[in-house]
Amino acid sequence: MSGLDGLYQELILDHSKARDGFGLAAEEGAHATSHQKNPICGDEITLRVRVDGDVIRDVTWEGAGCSISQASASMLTGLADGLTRDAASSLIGHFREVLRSRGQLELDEDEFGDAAALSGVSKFTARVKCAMLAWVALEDALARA
Amino acid sequence: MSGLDGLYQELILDHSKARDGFGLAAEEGAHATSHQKNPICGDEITLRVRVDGDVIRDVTWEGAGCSISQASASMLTGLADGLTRDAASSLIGHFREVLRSRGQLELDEDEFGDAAALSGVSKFTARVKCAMLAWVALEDALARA
Amino acid sequence: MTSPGFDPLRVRADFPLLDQQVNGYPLVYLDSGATSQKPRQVLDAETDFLTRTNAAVHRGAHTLAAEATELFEDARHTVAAFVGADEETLVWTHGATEGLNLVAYGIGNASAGRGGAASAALALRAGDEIVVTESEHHANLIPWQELAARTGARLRHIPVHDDGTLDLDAAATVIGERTRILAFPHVSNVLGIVNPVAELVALARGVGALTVLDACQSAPQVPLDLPALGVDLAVFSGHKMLGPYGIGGLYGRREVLEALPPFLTGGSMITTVTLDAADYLPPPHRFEAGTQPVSQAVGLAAAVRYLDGLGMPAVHAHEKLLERRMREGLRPLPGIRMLGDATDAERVALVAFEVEGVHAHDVGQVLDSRGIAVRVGHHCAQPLHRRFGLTASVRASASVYNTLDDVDAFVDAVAGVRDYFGVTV
Amino acid sequence: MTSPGFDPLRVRADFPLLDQQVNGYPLVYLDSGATSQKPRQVLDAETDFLTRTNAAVHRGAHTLAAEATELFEDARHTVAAFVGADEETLVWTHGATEGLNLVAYGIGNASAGRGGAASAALALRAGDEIVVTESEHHANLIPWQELAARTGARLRHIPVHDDGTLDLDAAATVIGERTRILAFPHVSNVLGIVNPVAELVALARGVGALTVLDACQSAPQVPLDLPALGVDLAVFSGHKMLGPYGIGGLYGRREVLEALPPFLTGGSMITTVTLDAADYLPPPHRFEAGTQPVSQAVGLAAAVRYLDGLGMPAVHAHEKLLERRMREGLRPLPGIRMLGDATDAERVALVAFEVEGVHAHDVGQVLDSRGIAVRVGHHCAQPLHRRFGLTASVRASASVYNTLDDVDAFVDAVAGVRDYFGVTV
Ligand SMILES: Cc1ncc(COP(=O)(O)O)c(C=O)c1O
Ligand SMILES: Cc1ncc(COP(=O)(O)O)c(C=O)c1O
Repeated sequence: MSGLDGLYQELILDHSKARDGFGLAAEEGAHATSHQKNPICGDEITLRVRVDGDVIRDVTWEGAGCSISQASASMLTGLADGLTRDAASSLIGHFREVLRSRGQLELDEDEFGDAAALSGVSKFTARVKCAMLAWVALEDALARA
Repeated sequence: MSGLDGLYQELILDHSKARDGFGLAAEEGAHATSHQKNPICGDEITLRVRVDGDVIRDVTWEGAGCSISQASASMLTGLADGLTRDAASSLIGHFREVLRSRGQLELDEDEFGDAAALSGVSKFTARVKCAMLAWVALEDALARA
Repeated sequence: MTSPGFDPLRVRADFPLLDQQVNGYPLVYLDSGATSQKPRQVLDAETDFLTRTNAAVHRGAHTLAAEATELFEDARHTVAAFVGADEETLVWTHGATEGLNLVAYGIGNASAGRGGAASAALALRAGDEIVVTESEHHANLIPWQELAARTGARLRHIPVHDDGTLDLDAAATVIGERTRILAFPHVSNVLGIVNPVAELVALARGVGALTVLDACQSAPQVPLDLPALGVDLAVFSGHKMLGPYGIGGLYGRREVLEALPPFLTGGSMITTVTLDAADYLPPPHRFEAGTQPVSQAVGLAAAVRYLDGLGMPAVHAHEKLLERRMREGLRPLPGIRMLGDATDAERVALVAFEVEGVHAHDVGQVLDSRGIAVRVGHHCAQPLHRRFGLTASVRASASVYNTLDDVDAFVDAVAGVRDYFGVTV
Repeated sequence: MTSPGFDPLRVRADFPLLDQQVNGYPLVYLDSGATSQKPRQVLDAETDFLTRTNAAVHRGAHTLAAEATELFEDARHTVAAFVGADEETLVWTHGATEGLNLVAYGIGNASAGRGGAASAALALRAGDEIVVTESEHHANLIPWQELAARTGARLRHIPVHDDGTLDLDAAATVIGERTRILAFPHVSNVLGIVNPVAELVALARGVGALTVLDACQSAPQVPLDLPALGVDLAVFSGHKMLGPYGIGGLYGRREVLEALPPFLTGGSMITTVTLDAADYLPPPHRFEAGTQPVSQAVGLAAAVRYLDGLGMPAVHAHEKLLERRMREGLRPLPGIRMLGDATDAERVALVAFEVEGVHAHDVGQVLDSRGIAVRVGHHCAQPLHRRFGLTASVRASASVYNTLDDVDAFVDAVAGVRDYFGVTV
């Protein structure tokens, strides 16, 4: 199961259980919410952020999905907190690029922290959407905020 | 052009020009008319008969079509005149059977007269509809008479 | 038609795709409910046609065109016979989805006054009801939703019991005087249970409703005699029954097809066309506008000849064997819930299940790492998954080329899934 | 993309079907306007896919399914690029007829209030007008007749001059404030003349009408850049451009596809489905309900790669050569009338003609006896034939694999026809 272990790294399985940020915060202050769905498997996520001036605060989310999508949302939660809009949008862009690279690119640990463990997903094209779900929700929420 | 000559026998080419019965009779007495169409080539025929008691009289027709369809209508004109309904319907049934036989069966000269020359058509499946057109019209007209 | 059975390993040898390794393991293909693999015989039939006889059918008079037309119509005869039908009652479609849309749009056109007096009996009015089941594939649900929205008809449904069988008591209440159409699957693509067609047809007949059978999942596995089943209309897809993509069949009772206005319009379905209006051919050609999937029809004929060669009763027996092995293998495993596990139902070789604590995608991934191809997701049946409290499940579905070893490898892999993800509850 | 040209004999060697005798003569296939033959490369691409990668696309997560999905979407990219389009603007259809019906029914659904506010701009009302040409193939005529009948819109047409060109003066009058849709062929399948797209699009744009281009006969022969042509929607068929049956494309401008409600409904075109209602995906998937013709998409991609390998400018040049030889060969023959013989028009390699005194069927039969396959009949264009006072004509149409020798054999056979039937006038 070496290919499999490349996908399901320890960190991913841990995050998929810990689910940082799980449980939507109440809607108060300057916040924005996005609902995203993967039509193939029916997985859904609702993600909410508060935007304090130009800075992202309090990322929370709710939703059901596979371990990859849950871990990815959990990892994004800590990573996004405190970023400016610009920094977040460049982070998302970079994440997308690597995940679509079919194993050609790697996520940098300095930039992505725990989420760097998601590099392996890019070799599993059918799972890229799972890993992207929360990130697309953040992108969409920021566009609405 | 031996295959071709098997199709276009002298008699057929003659009939396709002579066109016995061409020109629809006026509608009078106990008559019946049928309009038939070959949707593939757009060929059409309108055929009219007078039915005198149980006996077919005055077969006339009009229409445009290929030499096979015109010759076949011309040949049928003489053949049908004077037949009883039953005799006509058995003639038509027999004609259909031979034409659909893909060259396995032959039209009997005693029964079919000049029309026996149409035997060759049965080997050309795409042309069977052309030869049948007038006969289907007669069948339909009798059903309406 | 009776057969002493067949050797699945010999059958397997006819399917070139199956002879490969996936992720270092021999491929175990258990996704035939989505699309089946195709035997050499089908590929060869298509290639032969395309390299020898290919030409436009029903349109040309030259030698190739005449030969192609014959092969095309022979294919219709062969496929019609496979489902017990006359060739004039078999319409070629591009698949079951198109077949169901053809019926729904045809009725919609009748409701809009098209087709004249002959079609008036099929027209729907506000207040009329269309009945489906809770187990519908989206293909046999959304076309009816859209038809209801366009005509003002109401869409109702027959619920499914916890064990996966249809609630026939509820059916008897839901189907009533206002019911004009009853559409249901012969076999649901999630539950795998053969539905009681006779009972449902009797209920529909009692109120004069039209019956539409989705035979997608039964056609590859159950000997079919559609006229004997008594349904008015039925659809199936070639690619699920060893045939090519892009070809399927719509069976219809003669009177029903005759009353139905056309759906797709264009070439080869007309008699006379002016710039203002067109007259239409009788069935089946009325429903076959434009260039047909000719080589695919020839391929599908080869597929049903292949199935007939095995013998459909033998195929059905083989599938039952696989199905029992699957269910008996899964049942003792901790944390496995099969969807619709009614014990005495007649079934095809298809099982959908949940692994508690592990998402279906993750289950599928573990199986894939051992070369086992199953389907994960909602299988185009979201309402049914919702009814079982799920958004997704894992589905294993077998065909003639699967062996008991395939099933055992699958069960063995499923047994290890919860451990892999450290789920113990 | 410029090419020094190609050797049609080498090309011909790629088409196994062409290497046969018909009625004792080498086959001269001049019926490509009806359906083209397919090169080895296309057959191999499909067989490779079906024997190695075949699995359900956009539905599975296992290895084969992921690979199949990639090949399927790569094919979309390749075919879209061939017509100058982005992949998101290319919808797979089963052929041009389905594509035109998709557009007509989509607009019909918008007119019935489906698709909500986003689609309202596409809705037709009584008094609105749809404009086609007198040269339409039935596939680009009857769907509009039916749409007009369902919505109360009026169908009008642009007439054709004796020389086969469109009457642009009349077009400027027919297309007016009430015109909502202008549908026309890039190249008529009877006249072979490339219509002035820019002029027609300008007229339609001037009144805010939607333009729908039937590119069936141009796609195989003319380098295409659909976005540059400025049309809103366009259709083509794979089987006419060296590809498989049962696959085609609908190109649409992004905004137009986004506004269009779905046509066929079912699996794989939805986001959320309840028993009562469904939400739909954005284009192109919104229009691709049910299992798609996957291997055929892969085959069509191979076909356009084959054409691109020859170079479309070179293909076009080759076809022009054949076309000129045909017309120059036929013109001096006594009793031959070509349909739409405008001398300075741009054309594809397709000529329809009448042999005075001999019915088209009989002409076709004589040609067939010499191994020459042409089409006879109305070619699904009855109104155009009526306009020229005919019910049927003979049509010769060439493709990349035809040679000047093929054309000469054809002309020679036509020259003998009137003699054979003893027509001298
Ligand atoms: C029960 C059922 N109905 C309908 C369909 C739709 O068939 P297709 O996608 O071939 O049109 C399927 C398969 O996806 C099915 O399993
Ligand atoms: C100009 C034109 N439009 C439409 C069609 C219809 O194409 P298809 O039959 O492939 O749907 C054809 C071919 O028959 C054609 O030549």
